[in-house]
Amino acid sequence: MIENEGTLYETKLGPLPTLTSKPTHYCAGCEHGTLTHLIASALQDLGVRERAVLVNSVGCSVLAPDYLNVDAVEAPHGRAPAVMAGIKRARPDLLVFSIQGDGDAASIGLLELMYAANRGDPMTIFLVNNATYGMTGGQMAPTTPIGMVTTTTPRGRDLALTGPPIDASKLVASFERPAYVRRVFLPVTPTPSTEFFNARGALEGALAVRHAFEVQERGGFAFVEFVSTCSVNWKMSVLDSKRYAARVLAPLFPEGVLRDRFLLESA
Amino acid sequence: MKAEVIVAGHGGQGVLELANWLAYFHLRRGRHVAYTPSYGPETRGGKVKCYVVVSDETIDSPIVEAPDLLIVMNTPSMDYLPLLKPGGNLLVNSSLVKDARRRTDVAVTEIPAVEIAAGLREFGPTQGTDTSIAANSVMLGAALAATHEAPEHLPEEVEEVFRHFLTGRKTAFIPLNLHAVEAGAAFVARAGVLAAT
Amino acid sequence: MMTGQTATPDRALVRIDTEHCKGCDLCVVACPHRNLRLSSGYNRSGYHPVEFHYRGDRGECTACGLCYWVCPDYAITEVAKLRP
Amino acid sequence: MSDDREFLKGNEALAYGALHAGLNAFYGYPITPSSEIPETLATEFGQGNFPEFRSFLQAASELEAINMVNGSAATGAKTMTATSGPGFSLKQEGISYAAGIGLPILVVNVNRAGPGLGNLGPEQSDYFQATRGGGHGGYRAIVLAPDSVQEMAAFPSLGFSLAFRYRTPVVILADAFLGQLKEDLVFPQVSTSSFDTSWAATGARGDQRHVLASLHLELDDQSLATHKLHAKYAEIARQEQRYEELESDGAQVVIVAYGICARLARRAVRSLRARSVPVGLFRPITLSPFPNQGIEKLIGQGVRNFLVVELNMGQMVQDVRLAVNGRAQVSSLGQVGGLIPGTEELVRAAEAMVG
Repeated sequence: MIENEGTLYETKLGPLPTLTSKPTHYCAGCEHGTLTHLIASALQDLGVRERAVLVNSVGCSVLAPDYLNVDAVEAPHGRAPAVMAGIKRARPDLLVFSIQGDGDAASIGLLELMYAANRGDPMTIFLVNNATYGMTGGQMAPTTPIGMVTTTTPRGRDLALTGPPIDASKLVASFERPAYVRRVFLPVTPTPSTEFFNARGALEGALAVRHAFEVQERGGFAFVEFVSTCSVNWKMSVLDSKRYAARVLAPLFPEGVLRDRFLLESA
Repeated sequence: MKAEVIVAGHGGQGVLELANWLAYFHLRRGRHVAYTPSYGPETRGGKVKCYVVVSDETIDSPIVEAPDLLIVMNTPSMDYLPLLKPGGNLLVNSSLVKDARRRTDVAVTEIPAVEIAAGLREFGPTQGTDTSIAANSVMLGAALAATHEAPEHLPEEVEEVFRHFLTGRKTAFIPLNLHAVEAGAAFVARAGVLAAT
Repeated sequence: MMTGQTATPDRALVRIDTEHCKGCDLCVVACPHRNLRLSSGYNRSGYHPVEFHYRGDRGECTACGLCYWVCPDYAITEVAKLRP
Repeated sequence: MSDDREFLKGNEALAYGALHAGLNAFYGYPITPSSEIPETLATEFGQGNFPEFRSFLQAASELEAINMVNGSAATGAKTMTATSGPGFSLKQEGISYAAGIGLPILVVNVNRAGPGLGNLGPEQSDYFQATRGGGHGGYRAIVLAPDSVQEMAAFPSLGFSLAFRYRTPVVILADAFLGQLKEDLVFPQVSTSSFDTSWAATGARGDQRHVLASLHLELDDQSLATHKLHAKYAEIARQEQRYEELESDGAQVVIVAYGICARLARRAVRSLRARSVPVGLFRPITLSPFPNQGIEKLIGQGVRNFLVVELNMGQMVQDVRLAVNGRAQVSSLGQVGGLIPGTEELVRAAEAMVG
């Protein structure tokens, strides 16, 4: 209940104790920030802060413990699923999660991701797929579309040279044990009206994040990929990066629930 | 008491088992023991050599450079003969090694271990078992005789050794191996004097 | 420096932490009623932070919360609706 | 002699030593000649003989294994991995993180021969890698060097207590010979007192958070963290040097050797002393911190000749030279490829140094 100039309001959405007060280092308009907020909200709603351990991987999310007000353990590049498996096996009562980038999960850490998925270790992995290496300055990622210009594909990603982009969600879902595999298109999406963008991604993302934690609580391996943007490294304005993502990434990495062993009961 | 032993043969002859049993027998007699297997990627047919050191004192080095006792299970293992201490004992599986008498400064005992073991058919776990696999136990019996172990409790002690190592399905082989040890010891006793160790 | 809090006169309240805002525009384009805009002023980091601005032509704020959810800097700290 | 003695391979004894020390978690990847360690632990896992042993997994790679180790250690669990040279190389990434973050982990390296794939024979050629901090960033690990199956069984307990006391990686650097050697041993009585784990990441309580990280983006912060780390290493060097001496009183020449070489050297020293040749043995038990205090004492006793015997082309000899600092002659005798020098070779080399 808050009062503003004599009028009484009831709070619908408020500040989250699961967030620190530190401003993020993420660039303006970056979905990493949005996802941080979604995670904080889910942790708060589920009341699990005292059991939560974030494993911060290398990439833009390496500073996530600065923003998420929970315990955290640092992992080397790509190794977050292994560190999480170690935590979870020593302390099954804890709730472990990581925010991995596309390079972290689908390139250097592909083995760690695949083996955790194959074992079906109870853990929650959020993959931010923005088709580039954000923190190292815009190099080619495993998910970079063919033709996309990056600092290491200056004439566009060449299929013959590098092979096609890797679909991490499909790979994870190819294993038998994962309980929840979902891809969400997180950026705001352009609508026919040039003035408005659709914010459905964030709302669906909120549900997916929450469910991904609940799945772990029920003993399952949960993996949610968030198709995202990187306007700075894509060298676009924030809104143009959302338009590009909708045009190029959305068809390449289609949204959907690839696996849901416990169904979306919380939805 | 201190004895340094090399046991050599090829994979599949039970060389490692023989060395293990010998070491454990002495451990049970209150001695310090060290056993070093040769090891490698192969498990059958390769060259196998192991060291056994038994001593009433703490063992300095487990590496046997000049054995008091050399147990040779096949012809290529005669290569180790030059290492044997003058006055030492050479026990040879004469079923496979034909020209063992190459040194005159050591005591050589030739034991037809395969034939002796093969003759123990009645003690096999089932009828028709090829009991020649117990040739290593024959050599164990010979080795215990060669190291002048007090024989009075020997059968019981050896049985304890086998009970330690042969567990599960392998317990069925204990009677055969016990008889093989006795046969080996008896053969050495009949063969006559061994060099002092 | 700006501090942030603006409310619709009637149905809802939106609280903004202008120091966290990076002026990315996401809440501006996500608001179904276009009740947010980037201000002409600067915050300490040099961004034009978002502010509440009721234009009166598309409808009042309904406390739908889209701005809260899309904001990557959780600068929309609170969304409240009028007590029924 | 007490006869609750066991008869085990070094690798098996180490596995049981870890279990007796309260091992909670093990992650590894098979590699000869260390594989009996995971095999032994797998046999005991879930059997109820060691209820504290809660987690065992054969990982997909050395990298996955060491990071699982770090994950379990981050919760305050007593966690170990075991490997041999090529696997130890892969594990350096995680060991560097454990050093930077301050995780108490126990890493066993049963040293095999050669760079690259090498062979399965014993060597001590990972000495530099282990004692210098084989990964990036200038860290050190505490490195313990057993020389018997008895010590293979005893050092996991010592390793855990050091790892938790200093929140640092501890390496047990054995060699293929010790891993495969079978000896009689007695499992030591281990104190079951638990370690301080208040730093562990097991959930935030109010304002109390545990953020276990090595990332320090601000230059001053990184500088401070590195200085703190090295102050810890200085403290470890003051407190934790361990060594053993044999026949060093009145020695003119002292053989310096660890691991299986120390066993060879024992025989050589006894053989020389039997002929009244004044040669002694100095056996570093901690290779890092190197036991400079012991070398200092020998210099004080008038020792002017050291013969360093190693299964490599001369690595520990550098530490001996640093400790001696020009005050004595230091010679090196090395053997590689899985071969082991003979007693006569040691005897001749040492005798040649006696004035």
